[in-house]
Amino acid sequence: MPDRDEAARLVDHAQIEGLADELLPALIAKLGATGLGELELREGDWRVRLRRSADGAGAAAKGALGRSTRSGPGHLDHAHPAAPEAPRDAYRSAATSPAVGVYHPRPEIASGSRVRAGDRIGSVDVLGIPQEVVAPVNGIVGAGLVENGDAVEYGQELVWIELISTPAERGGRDA
Amino acid sequence: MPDRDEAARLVDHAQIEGLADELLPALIAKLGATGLGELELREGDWRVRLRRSADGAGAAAKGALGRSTRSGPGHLDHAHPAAPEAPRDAYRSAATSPAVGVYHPRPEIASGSRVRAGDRIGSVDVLGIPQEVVAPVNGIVGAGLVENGDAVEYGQELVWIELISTPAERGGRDA
Amino acid sequence: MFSKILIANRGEIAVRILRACRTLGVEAVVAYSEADRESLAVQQADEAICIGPADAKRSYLSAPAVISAAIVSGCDAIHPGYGFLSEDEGFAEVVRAHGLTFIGPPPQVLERFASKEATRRLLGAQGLATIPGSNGMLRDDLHGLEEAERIGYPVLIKPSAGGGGKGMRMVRTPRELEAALKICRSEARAAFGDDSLYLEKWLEDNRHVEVQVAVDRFGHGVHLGERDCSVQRRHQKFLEEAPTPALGDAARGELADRAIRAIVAAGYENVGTLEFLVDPAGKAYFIEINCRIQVEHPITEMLTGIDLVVTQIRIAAGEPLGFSQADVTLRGHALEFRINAEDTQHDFRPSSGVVERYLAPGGPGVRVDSHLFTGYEVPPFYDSLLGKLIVWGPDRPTAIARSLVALDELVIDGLVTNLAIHQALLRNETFLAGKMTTNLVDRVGAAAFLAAAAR
Amino acid sequence: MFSKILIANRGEIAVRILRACRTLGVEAVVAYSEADRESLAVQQADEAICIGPADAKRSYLSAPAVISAAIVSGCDAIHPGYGFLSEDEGFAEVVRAHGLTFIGPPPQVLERFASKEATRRLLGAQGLATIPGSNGMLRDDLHGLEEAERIGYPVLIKPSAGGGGKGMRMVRTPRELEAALKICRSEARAAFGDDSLYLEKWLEDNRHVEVQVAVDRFGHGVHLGERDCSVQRRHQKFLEEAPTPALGDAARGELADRAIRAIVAAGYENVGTLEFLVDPAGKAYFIEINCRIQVEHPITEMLTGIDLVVTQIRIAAGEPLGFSQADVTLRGHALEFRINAEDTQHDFRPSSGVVERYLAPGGPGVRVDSHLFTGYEVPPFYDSLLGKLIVWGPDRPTAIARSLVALDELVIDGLVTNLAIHQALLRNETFLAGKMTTNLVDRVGAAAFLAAAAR
Repeated sequence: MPDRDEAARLVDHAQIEGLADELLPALIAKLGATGLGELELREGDWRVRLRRSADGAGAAAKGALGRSTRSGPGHLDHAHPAAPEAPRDAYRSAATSPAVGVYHPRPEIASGSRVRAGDRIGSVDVLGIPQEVVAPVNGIVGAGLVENGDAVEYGQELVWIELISTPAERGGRDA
Repeated sequence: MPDRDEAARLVDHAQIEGLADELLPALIAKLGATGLGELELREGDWRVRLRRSADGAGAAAKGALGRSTRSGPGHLDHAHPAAPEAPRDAYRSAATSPAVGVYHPRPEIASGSRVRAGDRIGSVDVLGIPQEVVAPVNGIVGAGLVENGDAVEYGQELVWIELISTPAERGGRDA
Repeated sequence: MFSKILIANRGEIAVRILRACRTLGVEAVVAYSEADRESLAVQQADEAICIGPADAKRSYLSAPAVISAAIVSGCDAIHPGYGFLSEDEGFAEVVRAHGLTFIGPPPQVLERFASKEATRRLLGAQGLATIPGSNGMLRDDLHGLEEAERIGYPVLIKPSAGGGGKGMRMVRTPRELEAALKICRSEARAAFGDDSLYLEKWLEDNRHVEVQVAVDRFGHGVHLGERDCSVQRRHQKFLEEAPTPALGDAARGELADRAIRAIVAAGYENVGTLEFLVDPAGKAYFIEINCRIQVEHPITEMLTGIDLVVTQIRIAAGEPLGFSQADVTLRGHALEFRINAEDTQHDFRPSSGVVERYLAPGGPGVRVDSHLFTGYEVPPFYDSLLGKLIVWGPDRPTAIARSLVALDELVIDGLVTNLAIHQALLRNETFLAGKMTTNLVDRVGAAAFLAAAAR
Repeated sequence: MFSKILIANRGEIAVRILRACRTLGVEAVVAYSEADRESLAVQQADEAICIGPADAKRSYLSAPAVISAAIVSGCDAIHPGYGFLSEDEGFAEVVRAHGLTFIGPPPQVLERFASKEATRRLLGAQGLATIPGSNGMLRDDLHGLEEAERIGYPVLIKPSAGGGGKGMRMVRTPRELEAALKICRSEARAAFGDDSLYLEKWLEDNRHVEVQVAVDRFGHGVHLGERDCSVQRRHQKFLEEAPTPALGDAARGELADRAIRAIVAAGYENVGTLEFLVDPAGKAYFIEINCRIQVEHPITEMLTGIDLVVTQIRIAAGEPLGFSQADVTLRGHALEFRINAEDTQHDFRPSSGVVERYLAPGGPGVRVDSHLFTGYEVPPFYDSLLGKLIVWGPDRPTAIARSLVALDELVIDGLVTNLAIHQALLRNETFLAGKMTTNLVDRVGAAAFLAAAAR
């Protein structure tokens, strides 16, 4: 986008913020209540289209055709790993399983430990061969989502890593 | 959209709020009642488009599953009667067939004849029994859509009746 | 063979007849009401013609509209499907008067079998045991009371015309009879335009078994085995199967043999179904004949491999049957589930609406005859049948096991359906033991039946 | 019987195996890659487990991932479907080493039949005529040239491992042979990790006929008739039928009898398919065996009424077959159309995308095995099979007539499919006369073939 000045960009941002913060939630709620599939708003150059996620192929099909999981006792019984398009949590990120197998956290990595992206925080045993579970981001080890010895599938979220941010950063974000 | 001031934003918000709270419910009801797939409305800079989530549904289904009519020679070969939701022509209205059979216009009713709503302008023979074709509105007989002796189906448009309006009305409409 | 056939029906049977025409290489025109403009049959048809408004009396039940449509579209035959004009001998006669062929028995044959009571006497004379009943139509209430006394209570009041449970009622006392006669008369008049009633002995714990026959113009006839339609709710069939678990192989064969001999001797022509009640001792009493294709014909097709609609069209076109009784072999077991837009939670109230998502099951032995598609809007004007799931297996347990899987796979979102009653049946011990009688569901009521299965 | 089966495959065959498990009342777990998260099998499954990313080498082809998934989900058996790990004797061995059952032949049987060249010798010794070919694997190009000279041109280069046309090429001269050997070697290495090649005499105008067998652990075996898979494009089958129009009833029976006798004598176990080339004189030469369920198994199910996947699972569980050759009766004629996401206008380039609308055909004799549904997004990572339309009729002309109707009814919007090639075939005179050979399409090229049918 050529020669747009800073002022114009700021205006755009303000408009988007306005849409996003104040209007959209109300409209989204409305959309949810009505059974309508889509809403579109335009403001000048901007266009916002709300489309019910159940409307699109994947999600809708899932809802429509999906059946509740009936797992027998002692079997895998957890939500499927989050779909890639799921919104990311702004303050934390999950370490996921590199394989289908049995999860073992590293004993020395406890809740509250500080880790850097790429640090090994546990393993998933695949036929006796451990596959590394690594921290996806720098942060502090948070709540575990599975227990030591649990069966896990590929891509399953295993443990939260809380993002580290300075108070200033955090204040800025919240402002 | 450069330099929009706070006042403008407030106006927008008021407009959207108006849309959301007052207009949407009514429109949604309308959408439900009509069988239409989509509605769009504008207020100020804002445009809201409502699309029925079952949209894939009715309208698209026709397109998707329909196949071109392959009628043999000498057989009925015309468009299916207009669907109820088809937009109405503002200046004319068609007399439609009351039955499936063979169409005969009244010889004394020619193009240019003035007719009143309810006037018999022809008949459709059903097993030799004539069923009256009547003018749907006051007007002037216009172009015929089928010929004398043609096979017609129920609801088929047979002949246009041009609406009569005073020059003033017409001027007003065209202005 | 015909050059072009008008299909004067709607829903799944219009789709089914269209398939038969296309398999035969015969052109077909689908006649439809305004409410069925977006229907699957209309979309699939090479040619379709609107014959009237949604109101069936002015479209699918209007003989002039249907015949006029056939004439102006250049058809030489009319297939009436089931219901609507399919068993109307007056209609068949007018069709012939216009130089067209009615696909079904010729008018004089339809007329001969038009009265249920006369048919019972006719086939009784040909050696079929008939259920004890009134001597002719009831002249009045007094005649009804006298005849009921003679036959012995309980008795079943039945209308001479029509089918589908309308105008039928079982009564156990003279007092109930008097009250019911009035209701049945007005129901029959409303439904069939004919309020003649007669009485039949009511058998407790009976089974409903019917024999499928096909007889050509040359008097050559075969049976295609029998079907068990005992699973009913208020005299409405909703799950059929074949062979019947009620009879052994020898008894089944004997029943079918007697049926085809009698019906050929009585001069029947085209496909038809002889209905019997079977008592707990296995004795079969003839009750009535259906002179048309039945909703449940696919289970016979699954067992025999014979296309009954094609057979029906061929016979009506004057072709010989082309196969003999020895060529008819029955293989395995089949069930048909009528999928209705009915709310099982609310007294099976019919529902309508838009099919938001439709996915038919597949795999070995599974056949689906339906007019549904994703986005189809079910109109509220006609019966509630959405389609039929037909499941075949080499034996009854396998057919039932596959049925459970197929019912589970079937997706019809956006509509309330009667799937729950089918799933309840397939878990009912009496049904699983093959011991269902026509009162299986009504004895406890459908709601209690559903609740029992859910436990 | 197993208590829980891991389905280590995707697409229509995962759905098919799931149906078999549910019919048997056995729990099943669908193993899926990230790309198949929204697939029909995953949605229908009571339990599903993600085994890896879209890349098949790290999911469906990863023995550790599949076996680990079976263990952690409590399965005691693995069904590999077709393709992927289904004929990998190393995988079967590791499965057994982990105390699980591989649903297919036991590892030692798979190993015995792993080399095509060795299998040809083994079954040749059991009385099956085999096609003249090289004496063992080709040591080098010179050996290949010598052997080709001995056999006589034209010859077919074939890889020892794998299937599906990869690494196969027909050559007519020594010069062509030298050039093709290099290409086939690299294709075979890339596809199967094994570049061993051998030669077979190439029969012009041959037919591809295969015999379906089932042998239990107790050496009790039956054949289930044969299938004709002559309709191919570049060695890829895309339309199969049974019975084969290439042979008379007596010759068909004799071929199947010889096949089952030889394979039982050779110690085979579980379901399998013996492939033959049939020359214009009707002589059948054994070429190879497929030790798994085939894509085209449903046409045999239509004819016999026997569920081959259920049979496969039962045999793997150690159950006796439970029926004898006399219980296997073949009825009618069936065709299978492989519906692929391929652009027939652009050299059958694979396509992917979202299925905007899907509607399967129905009616008598029509079966659809597919994993499609409206809204499904076909991932670009795997083969292009969208499903199979299987059509049965009492005879070949009826089956073909019904097929035309069913192909016309099938709606798959949003994707480019190969429907056109099927419709072209059903209008091709050579095919209609039942005289198709494996070079029917390639002789003129698919584009010219399509254009000819369109005229």
